[in-house]
Amino acid sequence: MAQLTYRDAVAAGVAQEMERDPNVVILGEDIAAAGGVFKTTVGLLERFGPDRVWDTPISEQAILGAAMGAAMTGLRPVAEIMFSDFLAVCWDIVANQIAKTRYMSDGQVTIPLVVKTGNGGGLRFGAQHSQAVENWAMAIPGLKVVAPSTPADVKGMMAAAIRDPDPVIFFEAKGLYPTTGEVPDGEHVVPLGAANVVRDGKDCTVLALGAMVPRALDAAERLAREGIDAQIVDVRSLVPLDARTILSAASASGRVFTVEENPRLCGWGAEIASLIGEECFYDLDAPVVRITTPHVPLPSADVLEDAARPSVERIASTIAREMAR
Amino acid sequence: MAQLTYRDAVAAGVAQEMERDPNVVILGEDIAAAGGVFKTTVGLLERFGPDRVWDTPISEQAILGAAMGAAMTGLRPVAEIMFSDFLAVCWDIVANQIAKTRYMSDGQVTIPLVVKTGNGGGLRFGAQHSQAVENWAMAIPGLKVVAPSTPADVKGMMAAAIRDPDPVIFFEAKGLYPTTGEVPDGEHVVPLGAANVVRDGKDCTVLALGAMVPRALDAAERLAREGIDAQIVDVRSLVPLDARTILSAASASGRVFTVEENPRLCGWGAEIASLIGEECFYDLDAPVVRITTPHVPLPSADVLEDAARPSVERIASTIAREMAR
Amino acid sequence: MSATVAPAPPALDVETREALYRSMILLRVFEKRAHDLFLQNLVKGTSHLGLGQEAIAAGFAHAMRPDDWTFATYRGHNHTLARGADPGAVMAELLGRANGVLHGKGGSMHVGDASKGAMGSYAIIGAHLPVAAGAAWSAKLRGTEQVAVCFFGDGTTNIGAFHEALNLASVWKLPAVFVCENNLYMEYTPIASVTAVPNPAADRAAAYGLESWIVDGNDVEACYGAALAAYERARAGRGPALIEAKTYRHGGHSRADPAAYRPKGELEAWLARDPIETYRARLREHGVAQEAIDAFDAAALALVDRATEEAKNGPLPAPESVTTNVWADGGSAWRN
Amino acid sequence: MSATVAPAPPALDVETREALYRSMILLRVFEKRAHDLFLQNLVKGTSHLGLGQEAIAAGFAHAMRPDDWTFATYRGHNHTLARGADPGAVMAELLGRANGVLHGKGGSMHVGDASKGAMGSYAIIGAHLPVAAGAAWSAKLRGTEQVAVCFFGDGTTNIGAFHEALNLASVWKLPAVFVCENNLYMEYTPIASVTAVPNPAADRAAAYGLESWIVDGNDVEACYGAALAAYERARAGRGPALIEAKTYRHGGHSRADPAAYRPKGELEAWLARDPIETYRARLREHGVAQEAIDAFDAAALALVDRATEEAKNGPLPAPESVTTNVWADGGSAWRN
Ligand SMILES: Cc1ncc(C[n+]2csc(CCOP(=O)(O)OP(=O)(O)O)c2C)c(N)n1
Ligand SMILES: Cc1ncc(C[n+]2csc(CCOP(=O)(O)OP(=O)(O)O)c2C)c(N)n1
Ligand SMILES: [Mg+2]
Ligand SMILES: [Mg+2]
Repeated sequence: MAQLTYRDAVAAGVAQEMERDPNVVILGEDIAAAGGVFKTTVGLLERFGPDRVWDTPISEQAILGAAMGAAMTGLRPVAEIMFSDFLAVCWDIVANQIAKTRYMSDGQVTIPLVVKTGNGGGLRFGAQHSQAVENWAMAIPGLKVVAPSTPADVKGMMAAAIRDPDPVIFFEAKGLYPTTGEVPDGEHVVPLGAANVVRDGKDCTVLALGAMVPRALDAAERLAREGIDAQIVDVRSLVPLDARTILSAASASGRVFTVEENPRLCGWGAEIASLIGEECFYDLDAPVVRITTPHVPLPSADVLEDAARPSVERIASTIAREMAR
Repeated sequence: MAQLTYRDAVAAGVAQEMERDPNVVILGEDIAAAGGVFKTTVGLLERFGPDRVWDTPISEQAILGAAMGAAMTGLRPVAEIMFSDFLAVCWDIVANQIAKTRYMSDGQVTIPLVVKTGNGGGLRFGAQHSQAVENWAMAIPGLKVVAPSTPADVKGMMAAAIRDPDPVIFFEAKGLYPTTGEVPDGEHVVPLGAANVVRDGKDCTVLALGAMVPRALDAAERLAREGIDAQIVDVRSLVPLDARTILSAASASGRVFTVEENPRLCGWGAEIASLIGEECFYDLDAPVVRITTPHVPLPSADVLEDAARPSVERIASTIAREMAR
Repeated sequence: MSATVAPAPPALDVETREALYRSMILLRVFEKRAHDLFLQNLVKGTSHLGLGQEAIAAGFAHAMRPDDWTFATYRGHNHTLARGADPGAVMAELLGRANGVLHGKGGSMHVGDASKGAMGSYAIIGAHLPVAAGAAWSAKLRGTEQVAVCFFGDGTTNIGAFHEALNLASVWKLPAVFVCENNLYMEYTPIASVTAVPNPAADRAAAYGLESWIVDGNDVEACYGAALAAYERARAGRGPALIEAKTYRHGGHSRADPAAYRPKGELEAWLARDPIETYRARLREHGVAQEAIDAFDAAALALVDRATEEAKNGPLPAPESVTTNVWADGGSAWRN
Repeated sequence: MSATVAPAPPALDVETREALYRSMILLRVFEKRAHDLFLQNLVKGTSHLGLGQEAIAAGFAHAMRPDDWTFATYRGHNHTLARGADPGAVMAELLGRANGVLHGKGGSMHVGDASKGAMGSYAIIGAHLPVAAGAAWSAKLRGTEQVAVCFFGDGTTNIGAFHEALNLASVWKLPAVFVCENNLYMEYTPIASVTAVPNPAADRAAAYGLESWIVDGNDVEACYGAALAAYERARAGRGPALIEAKTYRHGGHSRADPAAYRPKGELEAWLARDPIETYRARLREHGVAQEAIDAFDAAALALVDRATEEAKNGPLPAPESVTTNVWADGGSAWRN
């Protein structure tokens, strides 16, 4: 097993698939010669050449339109949208074209592509470069949506996303790029649609995604010292959703918390909390509590950004308080 | 009281405010000379002249950018985005610029504008001209979001939206444009942020929005014949949300249903169901059940579109089945 | 800004001329029939007819290779049929039937037949230009010498996606041909009133390092010639073309539109330049017998009559199909 | 495509020349200091410096009326300061302090001071061009003869919002001046490699019915002259201008960027054309004493020193302020 950064795991996942399938190509702003603004595509140009690794103009609609047209005609493009905030400038291509064209044509065409994008806060980039928008994509029928939290999952789920015959929005947790972890040697693929119980615990179930997973794990350590044994579930895949794992965990513990980086309203946690409410109603001992960023744009100053996003401290204290009720 | 169509009530609300405040202007595609593709701006050009009623190119980013820049500098623009599906082509201006600029500047600027848009299905327009996307807007901090269901509310809430100092996304239910209703004579303003209990009932609470309100009312009549007395709440305003009315209704009946036109995942109902689950947990007698369009793009054929959107029949039978449990 | 005229067609043999005519007359009869069926309330939803614009669809399609790609707009019946899609299946789609070319999932605004290279109709302005660029990009990468041809209107030249697609296609030298059908109106608004240049597409070509080509969109041979020249350049790796075809729609923007905004006499003037009437005359000049022309007309009518019957007799889609074909596995499951 | 040179400045009096220099040197000293403070890890997040591009900010701002509007990008320190924003408040914003011009809410990429006409910095490429058009539209409707001036980079000319804003501004004859600061790179990518025309802005002007103006962005008087001419036309109701200013950034794209992608010698060549060094020489030619210049430099240094102290000593924002000023009522309540 090799130690890789989250950042390098992205390139490793893409490289593994480009090696395996000549139809895999990648395009985006500054991704070729420069290896990406977040250095998640380093080495791809050197290794696979300019016919498969393309620098683009600042034209997100053209980037994703090009990926869609190529996917409809035999390629398997990986398109980078540098910051997930920028999905807004090409949202029509994502939500109205890529997501719907297979259905509108009743299956005449398929659109196997991956949109990889740096998501979430923590870098003091302010309101237009820090959003966690997994819920934007989850709300759109026709999109698969994943958000890995470890280098191993990054590599393995990127591979699975590229092999998937449908469009996948691949959220990379910006704040986790420098983090490291073990990544299995050789070909590594982690199927989409599987949640991962990353910490066992009998007292309550904590559902977390992306950058919130390590925070939830840290919070669990604190809670353990207070005698609260929290189970942590890395949701990983929002669409397809591993409802089986999530619902059985919720039923077993009877106490559920979500930890969401998105602003309060209509987050992925609202969907899952409603689902749990519908299907585990009689097994719940208390309300499902959502721990989220307040419903505000993200501020830039470090003290403010830290106050806005769910912190280990807020996660732990919220859970402790609720469990004490 | 005059009888107005939903369609005419839009123009009536805009006209009332243009009469009152010279800073109110309106812009959009085909809205001036043609009176709008949905005829919701008929007569405004003739009455207020070309300096206040502007036809635009097919440039949604420019339309909303122009509205924003004008709002920042003293005007109160009303911008039409013909179909709410097209919000996707200008989503950056909506979600990243209009919604966030006041916060990012910590109040240096305010952005008093209204984005009016035809929303929802029923006209057999297919997947790119039929979406109900109130949840897209509800998920964005910094936006107020309303969706009236009657001509009276259309006129009154349009007036309130134009007077509101913050950006308001005003969803007009396309399918309701030809419907008629009583509209109070003289100046008429309906404050934002107030839900409306449109039918009293003790057995269960049904939360509906926009085009789903009349369907929920029809379903309630059917249910009444089966001995089920359903309370119908027209949510009307998603942001600000009248949580007080909604939560007290939920607590009182103990049985709650949402009727949502949006696809299943991350709808406005998911947020409200989670909120009810969190704050009325101990008052609920059964799970909150969401009645939505399945998580698919909307098909075009009449029989398919009718099968996809919540129908009176599906609303009534779902509620009856659940209440029988 | 001076716009140059697109290359003239080579001398055409009579078979080609007849083929161009047969294509146009089929589109004309089909669209008229579609209009009749609206009036009978058999066509559901909206529909945008290409009556008057047939020369562009016929000319540009006839110059294509079978494996070339067409990307059309909501005004896409002509372009889909011109690639050889089954008229019965297209008509059935307008009627929302299970035997529709999209089985009722897409409707009038999204018709297409990928098996014929008609890659679909796109109903949000501008979106399909980058998508067509993407298809051209894959042709270039795979070395297939296929061309992606994208049709759109004058009003579409003012939206951002147009700009991004043209620049990308030019920088990457993609085999993409962008055809602007300038019919003078964006919906109900005269294009000149919302556009900074007189020729919405041609006057922008230089902004993308492209030659500006204008072609008479009511002259099917001129369209065919411009297409041949553009496709040849594209296949040879010499990059994209942007072609502005001047034309006019005989009807309203959509079924809802009586087109009252037109200045008096405008329609009449353009009807006098009807692409089909004028081409009939030209065919006769070139020695095609009136009987032959009448036979083509009769054949088109017969085809559309049969298409109409197929559509009317088509079964309604099964409600269960609402939840099929979201995913490549044929289903729509979002959870286990 | 041939681009014309922007109108030359009128003969300038020495006060104007000194004012232009004082503005430039303040920006230069401020940005250098900001850079030092990064290295000391006092500046949070990222930051995009305008070192080398001061002549554009200074020249265009100095020609404005106090009630004109500036719309800037994430590379907006220069433009905000050039309108007279308090350097201490801007520096404090970079350090994330409560006395920051945005009280820490916005940070480096969003600095602005609406009270000075600096309407904010926008960090998503292209978005602020339509917004500037909107401000110009309101000036036109209210008859105030204000001008909206929008600054952006070469790479921004390839995004859709640029196209939509330029067309709208031209069709509506808005008093908007669009200034493209062509510094040869979009982040790390040479602009020529992703743009279909050699002059990304000037070669597109004709597509919007505009004259194409190119100005030496390292010559503050040339920028000032182009600004005067453009603003005058705009105030007179003669519509927008699109001006391409050729320049170069001395540093990397952002703090994260060592700018290793530059060809050898490129930076040196541009340093030899440094707008401030060259203008010092010109001032002396025009009879400004070295002592006077030194005094201006010293004054700028003193101002920035004080700004630095104010910033360093500024209090941290109160965590509660996270939930203020979403709405005009000062709060962020989404429910009752
Ligand atoms: C982004 C977007 N904005 C607006 C519309 C509504 N709309 C449909 S067709 C049309 C006019 C298009 O005009 P043009 O490009 O000239 O094509 P034509 O209809 O004349 O063929 C408009 C505004 C749309 N479909 N998409
Ligand atoms: C829509 C969008 N895409 C990409 C980015 C990332 N980005 C920030 S600055 C930049 C380069 C901009 O280049 P240019 O317009 O030349 O301005 P410069 O930075 O050179 O001043 C890019 C790609 C962004 N902020 N917004
Ligand atoms: Mg047109
Ligand atoms: Mg640049």
